[in-house]
Amino acid sequence: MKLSLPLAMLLALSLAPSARAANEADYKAAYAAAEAASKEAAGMRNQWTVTVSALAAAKKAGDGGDFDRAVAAAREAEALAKASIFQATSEKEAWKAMEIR
Amino acid sequence: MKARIHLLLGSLSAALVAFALTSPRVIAADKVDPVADAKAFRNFFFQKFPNVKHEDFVNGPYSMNEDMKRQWQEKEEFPPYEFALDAGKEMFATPFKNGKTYADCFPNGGIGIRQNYPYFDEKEGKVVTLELALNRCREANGEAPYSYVKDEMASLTAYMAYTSRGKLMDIKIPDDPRALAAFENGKRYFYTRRGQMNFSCASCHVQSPGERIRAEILAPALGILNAMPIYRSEWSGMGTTSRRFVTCNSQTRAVPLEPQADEYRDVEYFLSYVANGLPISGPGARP
Amino acid sequence: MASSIRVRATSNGDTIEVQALIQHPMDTGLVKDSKGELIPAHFIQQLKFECNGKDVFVADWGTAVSKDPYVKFSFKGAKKGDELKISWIDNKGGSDTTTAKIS
Amino acid sequence: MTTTTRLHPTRRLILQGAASVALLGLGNLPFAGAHAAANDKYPEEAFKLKSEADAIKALYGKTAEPSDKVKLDAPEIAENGGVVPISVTTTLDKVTSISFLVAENPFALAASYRIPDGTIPSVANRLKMAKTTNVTAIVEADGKLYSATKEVKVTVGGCGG
Repeated sequence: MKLSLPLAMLLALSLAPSARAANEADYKAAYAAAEAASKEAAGMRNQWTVTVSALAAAKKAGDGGDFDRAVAAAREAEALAKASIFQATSEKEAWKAMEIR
Repeated sequence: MKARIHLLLGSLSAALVAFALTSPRVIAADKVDPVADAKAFRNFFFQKFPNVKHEDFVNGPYSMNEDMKRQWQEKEEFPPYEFALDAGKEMFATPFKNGKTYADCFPNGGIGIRQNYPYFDEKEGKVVTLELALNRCREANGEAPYSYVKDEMASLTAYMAYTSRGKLMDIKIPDDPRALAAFENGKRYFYTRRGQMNFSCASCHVQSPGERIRAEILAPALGILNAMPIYRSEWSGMGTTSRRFVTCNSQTRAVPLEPQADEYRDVEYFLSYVANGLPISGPGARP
Repeated sequence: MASSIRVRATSNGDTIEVQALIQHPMDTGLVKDSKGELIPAHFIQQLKFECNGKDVFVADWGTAVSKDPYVKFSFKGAKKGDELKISWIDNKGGSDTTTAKIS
Repeated sequence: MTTTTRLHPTRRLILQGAASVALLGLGNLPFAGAHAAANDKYPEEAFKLKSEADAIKALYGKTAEPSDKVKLDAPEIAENGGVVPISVTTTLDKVTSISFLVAENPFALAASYRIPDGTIPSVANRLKMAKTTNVTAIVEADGKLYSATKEVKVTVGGCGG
């Protein structure tokens, strides 16, 4: 069970950034997806600090008009949020393996 | 880019640390059995560290390393929490605006009772910690609540812990399904991996107490809250159990919950219950 | 407000053992606060212990002395009940004094 | 809002602070004018010198020779660089002064104690150490300087997120 977690993270991260320069619409879409995933992770009370900082970096870059960096940071935030969601769901049962009985 | 490396590092370390603890006894259904859990928990540490005296476990990292223990004993001659202790004693005796004091809110005037906290409040159906009870006492007497994390709350709990020094931890679980659920929820929180580092409390305090993580010697989980609140040289100040939970979370890159979140109250309930019979040694001095 | 100096002076035989813990930030002037500005140096420079009108111990401190500084020493030539006077002065002109009976 | 920096333990800032000054290579940065004349003989100069040798010369005007009559007690690995328990005791007699120096601190001289006669030549205190380095205790006895040195390992405490 434990090994599939890193696999899921790697998969989520390997989204190839789009070739042409990102524009505001790309940024808005990427940011919305990242924010949704991050809200879901927070809802499961398993948010990661790096998700929060990646999301903040995306917003800062987006506000500054640097949409390439903003999209990259938003994608990263989304990947991190998804990984934390995966962690929360898999740990629902996985914790028992560690329990001292 | 940097976060990605950390991500790989986190998942790699998790994979390395993964192992299944052999479970000496297999329980049929997952019935919550705190007595059995506590016995297994204690035996795990007594067998893993046969030459550590049982009551020494409450001294955290100092029960695991002689050189550190000597530095601690030198500090204990005139400990850095001395000021918080005096401040707590003074505050405890200072009446509220309405003339009442903390003594009116607590059994036995609040003296020598820390070993019974946290307790399960059957009216509320939830675990109530000492910090929560203190703030509720303040609010009941028209005073503003204190921060759960340090300063005044740390001084008050330092004094109350001091009046219980040496008494044995005595946490009760009433025959109430909600109490058993709180205990189980605390146990689950303790063993659940979180944060990008993918560590649970057990990853450090069960699998590798006595070993170093960067510069710090890891304390065993058994009796880990008996010395609370603690003066940490790293904070160069006092901190309550809540502050320790919040900082531990952020060190695994998990976003901390509110200081008195249910999960924190339940994990404190679990950790205190399994330490029943071990002496209160608060307030403590730690690295 | 209680004094910033906590002292324990205990006599055994003709030797008096003195321990003192002082509440003071001992800022080095090299540390930045969360907003990134340097916290100015603020540290005890001299700590003096007098007994029966005579200096029994004088500490000259730099910025490398820990926060809430602690010092322990012992001396001869005093007895139970004598009074020990302790005083410190810091680089901002702040100071505090207290007395303690040798127990 | 980067949560991790907000929660940085102050001690970490101390180390960063210390490191940044070393980088700037500040010579003897004049302290905020110590207008409060800490009365007689506060060795202001010695505390502002960076190197150990200069500080000893400024304080005593002579050099020390190692002696096994000076017993320096310091931990092998400091549990925390901000609070390192260090003490010294000596069998030498006619001791008039004891000092502690931390070689690679921004300013080597940490503390200096005047020992009037009748006071036992033994001192314990808690010092700050910026990094792993040598701690030296100096004892001035009958006009001569004796010393003992020990390396103390200091690591960055805490598991920063």
